[in-house]
Amino acid sequence: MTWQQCQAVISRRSELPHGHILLGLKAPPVAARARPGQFLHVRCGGDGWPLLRRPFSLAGILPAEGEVELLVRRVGKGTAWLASQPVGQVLDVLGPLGNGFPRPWQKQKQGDLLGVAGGVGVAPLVPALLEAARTGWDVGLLLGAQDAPGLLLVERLRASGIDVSTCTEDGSYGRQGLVTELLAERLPGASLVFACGPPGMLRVVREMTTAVECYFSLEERMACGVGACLGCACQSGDGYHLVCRDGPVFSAREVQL
Amino acid sequence: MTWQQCQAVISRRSELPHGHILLGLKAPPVAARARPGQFLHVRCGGDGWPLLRRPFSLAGILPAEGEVELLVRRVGKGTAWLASQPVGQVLDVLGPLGNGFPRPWQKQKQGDLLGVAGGVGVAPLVPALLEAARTGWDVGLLLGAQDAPGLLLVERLRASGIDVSTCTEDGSYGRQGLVTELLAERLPGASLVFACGPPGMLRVVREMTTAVECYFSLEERMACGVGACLGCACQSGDGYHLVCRDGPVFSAREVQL
Amino acid sequence: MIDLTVDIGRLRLKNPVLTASGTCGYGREYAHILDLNQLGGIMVKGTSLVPWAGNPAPRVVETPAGMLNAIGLQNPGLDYFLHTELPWLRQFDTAVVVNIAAHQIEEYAELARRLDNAAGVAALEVNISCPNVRQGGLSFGSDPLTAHRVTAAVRQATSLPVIVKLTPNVTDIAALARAVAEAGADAVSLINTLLGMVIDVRARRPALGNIVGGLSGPAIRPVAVRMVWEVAGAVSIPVIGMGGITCAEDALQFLMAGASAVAIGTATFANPRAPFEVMKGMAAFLQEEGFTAVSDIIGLARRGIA
Amino acid sequence: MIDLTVDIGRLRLKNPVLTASGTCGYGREYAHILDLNQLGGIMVKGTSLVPWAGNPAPRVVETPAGMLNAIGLQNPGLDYFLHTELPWLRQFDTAVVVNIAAHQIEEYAELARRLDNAAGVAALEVNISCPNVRQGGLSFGSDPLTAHRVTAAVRQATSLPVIVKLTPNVTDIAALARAVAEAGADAVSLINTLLGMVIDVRARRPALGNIVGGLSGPAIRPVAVRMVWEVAGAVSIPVIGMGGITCAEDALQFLMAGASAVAIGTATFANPRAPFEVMKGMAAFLQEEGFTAVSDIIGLARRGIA
Ligand SMILES: Cc1cc2nc3c(=O)[nH]c(=O)nc-3n(C[C@H](O)[C@H](O)[C@H](O)COP(=O)(O)OP(=O)(O)OC[C@H]3O[C@@H](n4cnc5c(N)ncnc54)[C@H](O)[C@@H]3O)c2cc1C
Ligand SMILES: Cc1cc2nc3c(=O)[nH]c(=O)nc-3n(C[C@H](O)[C@H](O)[C@H](O)COP(=O)(O)OP(=O)(O)OC[C@H]3O[C@@H](n4cnc5c(N)ncnc54)[C@H](O)[C@@H]3O)c2cc1C
Ligand SMILES: Cc1cc2nc3c(=O)[nH]c(=O)nc-3n(C[C@H](O)[C@H](O)[C@H](O)COP(=O)(O)O)c2cc1C
Ligand SMILES: Cc1cc2nc3c(=O)[nH]c(=O)nc-3n(C[C@H](O)[C@H](O)[C@H](O)COP(=O)(O)O)c2cc1C
Ligand code: FES
Ligand code: FES
Repeated sequence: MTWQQCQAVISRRSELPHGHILLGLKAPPVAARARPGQFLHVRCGGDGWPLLRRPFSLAGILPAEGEVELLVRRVGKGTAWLASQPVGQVLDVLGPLGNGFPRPWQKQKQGDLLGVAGGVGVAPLVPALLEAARTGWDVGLLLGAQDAPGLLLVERLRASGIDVSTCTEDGSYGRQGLVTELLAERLPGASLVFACGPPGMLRVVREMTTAVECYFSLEERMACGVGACLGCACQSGDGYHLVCRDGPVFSAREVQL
Repeated sequence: MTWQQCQAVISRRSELPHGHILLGLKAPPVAARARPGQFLHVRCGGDGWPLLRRPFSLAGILPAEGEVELLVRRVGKGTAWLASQPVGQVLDVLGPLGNGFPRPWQKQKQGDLLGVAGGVGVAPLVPALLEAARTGWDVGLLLGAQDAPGLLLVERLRASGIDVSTCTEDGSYGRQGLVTELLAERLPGASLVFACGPPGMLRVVREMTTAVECYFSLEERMACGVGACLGCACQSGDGYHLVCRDGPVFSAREVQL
Repeated sequence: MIDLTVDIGRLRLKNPVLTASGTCGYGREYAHILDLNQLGGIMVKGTSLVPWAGNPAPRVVETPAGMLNAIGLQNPGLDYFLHTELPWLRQFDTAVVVNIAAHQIEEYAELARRLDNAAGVAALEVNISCPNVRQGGLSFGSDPLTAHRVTAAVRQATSLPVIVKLTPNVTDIAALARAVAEAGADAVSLINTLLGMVIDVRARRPALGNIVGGLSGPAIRPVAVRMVWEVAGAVSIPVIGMGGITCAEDALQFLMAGASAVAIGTATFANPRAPFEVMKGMAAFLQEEGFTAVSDIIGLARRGIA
Repeated sequence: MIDLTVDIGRLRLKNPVLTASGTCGYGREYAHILDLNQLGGIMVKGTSLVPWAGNPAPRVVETPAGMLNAIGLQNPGLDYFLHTELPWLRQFDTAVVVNIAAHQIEEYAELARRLDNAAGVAALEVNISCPNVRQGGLSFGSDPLTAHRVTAAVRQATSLPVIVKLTPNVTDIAALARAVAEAGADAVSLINTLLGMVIDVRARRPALGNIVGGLSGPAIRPVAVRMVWEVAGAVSIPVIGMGGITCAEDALQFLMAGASAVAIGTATFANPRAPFEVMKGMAAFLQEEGFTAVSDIIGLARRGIA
């Protein structure tokens, strides 16, 4: 039921544009129980440096293979270390952590799920979109990025029958503009929206989705990742929620951004 | 004349017994001016961890090849990192540092140099012994270790015409006992003694060598390695000497152990 | 077999390793992976009379070999603790030390009174680093007189062992320790976090929502060991040492400096089994070095010095 | 071109980056690799009236993201400085700040008097973390009254700019800063090292010959930034910030917290060009972020807060 501390072996790695990297991790206990929207808390570096673990969303859940995937964006020392590890490297991970997305497709035969993501924010949506699509839901993804190479995992999602619309800020691929502009057009058909991206984007998504159920995957600085330190607070109507334990997925209406 | 900060590339590495490692470093500016007994101050690890550099004696000086060698004993995080670096790895080093051994062989045609070393303490002696032997001096080395595998670089030194006598504490090779017992026998022939090893050993060597010129290569915790921090003090008759700048080689009579 | 028991005044611990307050919640989060029965004790999250909401985000930021936290003592309040957390904790055979937090002396006393008869509470740890509202937010722990008053009030209100937790943000921590010892503390614990801050230079503002936070982790260990050394030389009551302990060797530094027990905080975030590993490693060290009881090494490094 | 000049009271620095006292000797060791002309200034090794021998070895030990030192202010004394080091330093176009150390107030005053007319001295930095022999070894800097007296004595003895260097081992560093500002200091510099210790558990004794030492390096940076923040909010004289700076971003934290200049200490040991790289990186940051002068970012993170 709960999380484990386990050793995950890097089974494959591929370099994606703009310093992103996709890691396959052999971690059967995690893969067996992970739900879309959950995350791993990964020890990056050796011998106590950096001090704290780093949280990464599960960008792929493959229970049959005993594998999960992480999509990592290099932004600092922890991610630089992680992204440079070779296949075969053993990682110390805690997981699966967090609540995960709601999965109405397990009960309802039909529905229209729309994902909205900016950049690496696509990571937590991937397993949710794939699962919903597999159960027969209509699934779309609106993906925005700075430029064409920043549109990650698009081919993979399209290959799984997901209707991906893209836009780039520089117009180098898809429409030029922000992903929220696409949302204005595509929202009417959707019964459920999942979004992940910068707070500015999420605020606009929230304003636009007052009439439809909408969930966000949030990020906050974490220490423990398991609800023990109370470090990852995010403000809600009534006090603070913990992103690591009560989230990272929250109803768009319950959190302040 | 003075030290440089330069990039040294690991050109070769060999594993020696008991976790020791011999590194060849391509570092022409260092190799060109290094003298036996000097050391390198090496940045171990990346991105500011560990914080301070680690000092290592030059165990080989090969100006023609533009190379120097380090003999490294794994004792903690810095040496563990250094010992695990692959060929091709670039190291940030300061050097050559320190005073080095006196070199009477540059003026005197003949002499009897006797090295006395315990374990990895052989490192700073190697280039001195080799240089003296090349100029025609009679050179001997008394080397002690815990056991047979701990007798490092013996073959190399013998191949260069150095008369190596060994002893081990467990009797597994050479005589059983301490290197200072060998010294009692060999001392009469020697005109000059160089020693490096644990303080206990050096104290005995000092007592035995009152009648002959004797120099020690000392170790002390270092921060800067260049005489700026005054961190590596060793007590002498008149106040403190700095191991990094006034040493690491000291006349046996001028320092307290 | 090494005898690992230590006595913190009247409180006997099965071994000298506890979890530090605020880093292990009320024990639930790690209980499935860290067997609390194996530990000397658990010092629970700082608990106040009524629930406290805590500080705005971000509440944590990493620093070199450390972290800053500005949780703001978020906690569900004493009633919740007594009705929900304490009964759950009673299942474990370990010392439950309740860390109490307040903004006024009477609140500390009231907490002590209400915890006095609570079954399953082994001791109180009084967090005097809290801001004193009557003194304009200055910490109770920064002035010996105020610290004495808080301790005396708690002492009067309970028959439980009273451990006073000292703040390191003072000129003379030994004076503080003497003051609380005089006021009747059974033991002191130290150190709480060092006040620090980080500025996010791209955002051009402090990285923490609360501006300043408490520094913990290996970075502060040398300060913590030094303060334990000073305090152990200044008072005769037992000292519980903490601050940056990650492994047995770190913990042994505190014991040899004069602490009778240690607590593990920040290290647990990186390694949830750290408290257990410290305890095991400590036993292995004692064995290796030929000791028969952990009490033999308390203050060992002071011999011939202080 | 970014305007990097800053004013520390009457002292104009060509840029806000100095080397911290005791970490760059008298400049000689690094001069061939670190062009002193490129720096705002050099704060030389603490100098006393007569030569001081310093402490027994070991004097340094590494700690997580930091180091402890217990050099004991070994230095060749004022005469040697005046006759040998200062003439050599005059060749550089940089501010030479002389850090002075003493065990009695009259010695501080005497040092100040004798340095007053020395050509090539830009300012004095008064290290008040030294133990006060008349007060049983308590540091001059741990009590506002004593700090005031030292500052006033130095102020009277010299017309040079007086920078008072504060110790972080106090409950209220802002009070100290106010005391020395009132006594006539032109600026304060902070932080000196945090008192710490390490125990060698195999040897069963303190790792330093002097038992305790001063903690420096990245580990202490959050404490240093917080104290600079507090002090800059408490006094109107300029602040020189230091403690764990390794790169431009670290230095910018201090400037945005309210410091007018920064000093680089421990980082130089690992990277002898660190002061130069900090200066260059700072200029690059300002350029990137559209500033024209470094003075524009002093205290920037305080806007709307304090
Ligand atoms: C629930 C959750 C899921 C996440 N999923 C992913 C993912 O799938 N892929 C991915 O690449 N990243 C993800 N992140 C962000 C990732 O954790 C951070 O990028 C990482 O911790 C940075 O570590 P670092 O050592 O490289 O950076 P640092 O050197 O620590 O910092 C570099 C920069 O990153 C920022 N940063 C540091 N930590 C965080 C954080 N926790 N959240 C946001 N920004 C941070 C810092 O402010 C700084 O500007 C997720 C974060 C959370 C909380
Ligand atoms: C002038 C000089 C020349 C040296 N030459 C060599 C050499 O040729 N080959 C070699 O293997 N080692 C040499 N050393 C010792 C080497 O510098 C240390 O072993 C190394 O710094 C340890 O780093 P670490 O991070 O692995 O150990 P740490 O994790 O820092 O410490 C591990 C253990 O090593 C001890 N230690 C740490 N630093 C030193 C030090 N400077 N001197 C002695 N003990 C220390 C610690 O007390 C601890 O017990 C030399 C030291 C000096 C001062
Ligand atoms: C996230 C966090 C929360 C903390 N909460 C409390 C608390 O509620 N009460 C308290 O007395 N100390 C609290 N502390 C301080 C720790 O108990 C401990 O004294 C300090 O962190 C030093 O130990 P460490 O370096 O091992 O973490 C907290 C520390 C952290 C990191
Ligand atoms: C080896 C060493 C020697 C020092 N000597 C002095 C000194 O003589 N006078 C002084 O005021 N500060 C001295 N300091 C303190 C530094 O100037 C500086 O305040 C402190 O180290 C914090 O900066 P850092 O973390 O960048 O090193 C010394 C620090 C170190 C590490
Ligand atoms: S990160 Fe510790 S409670 Fe969420
Ligand atoms: S190590 Fe700095 S003076 Fe020798």
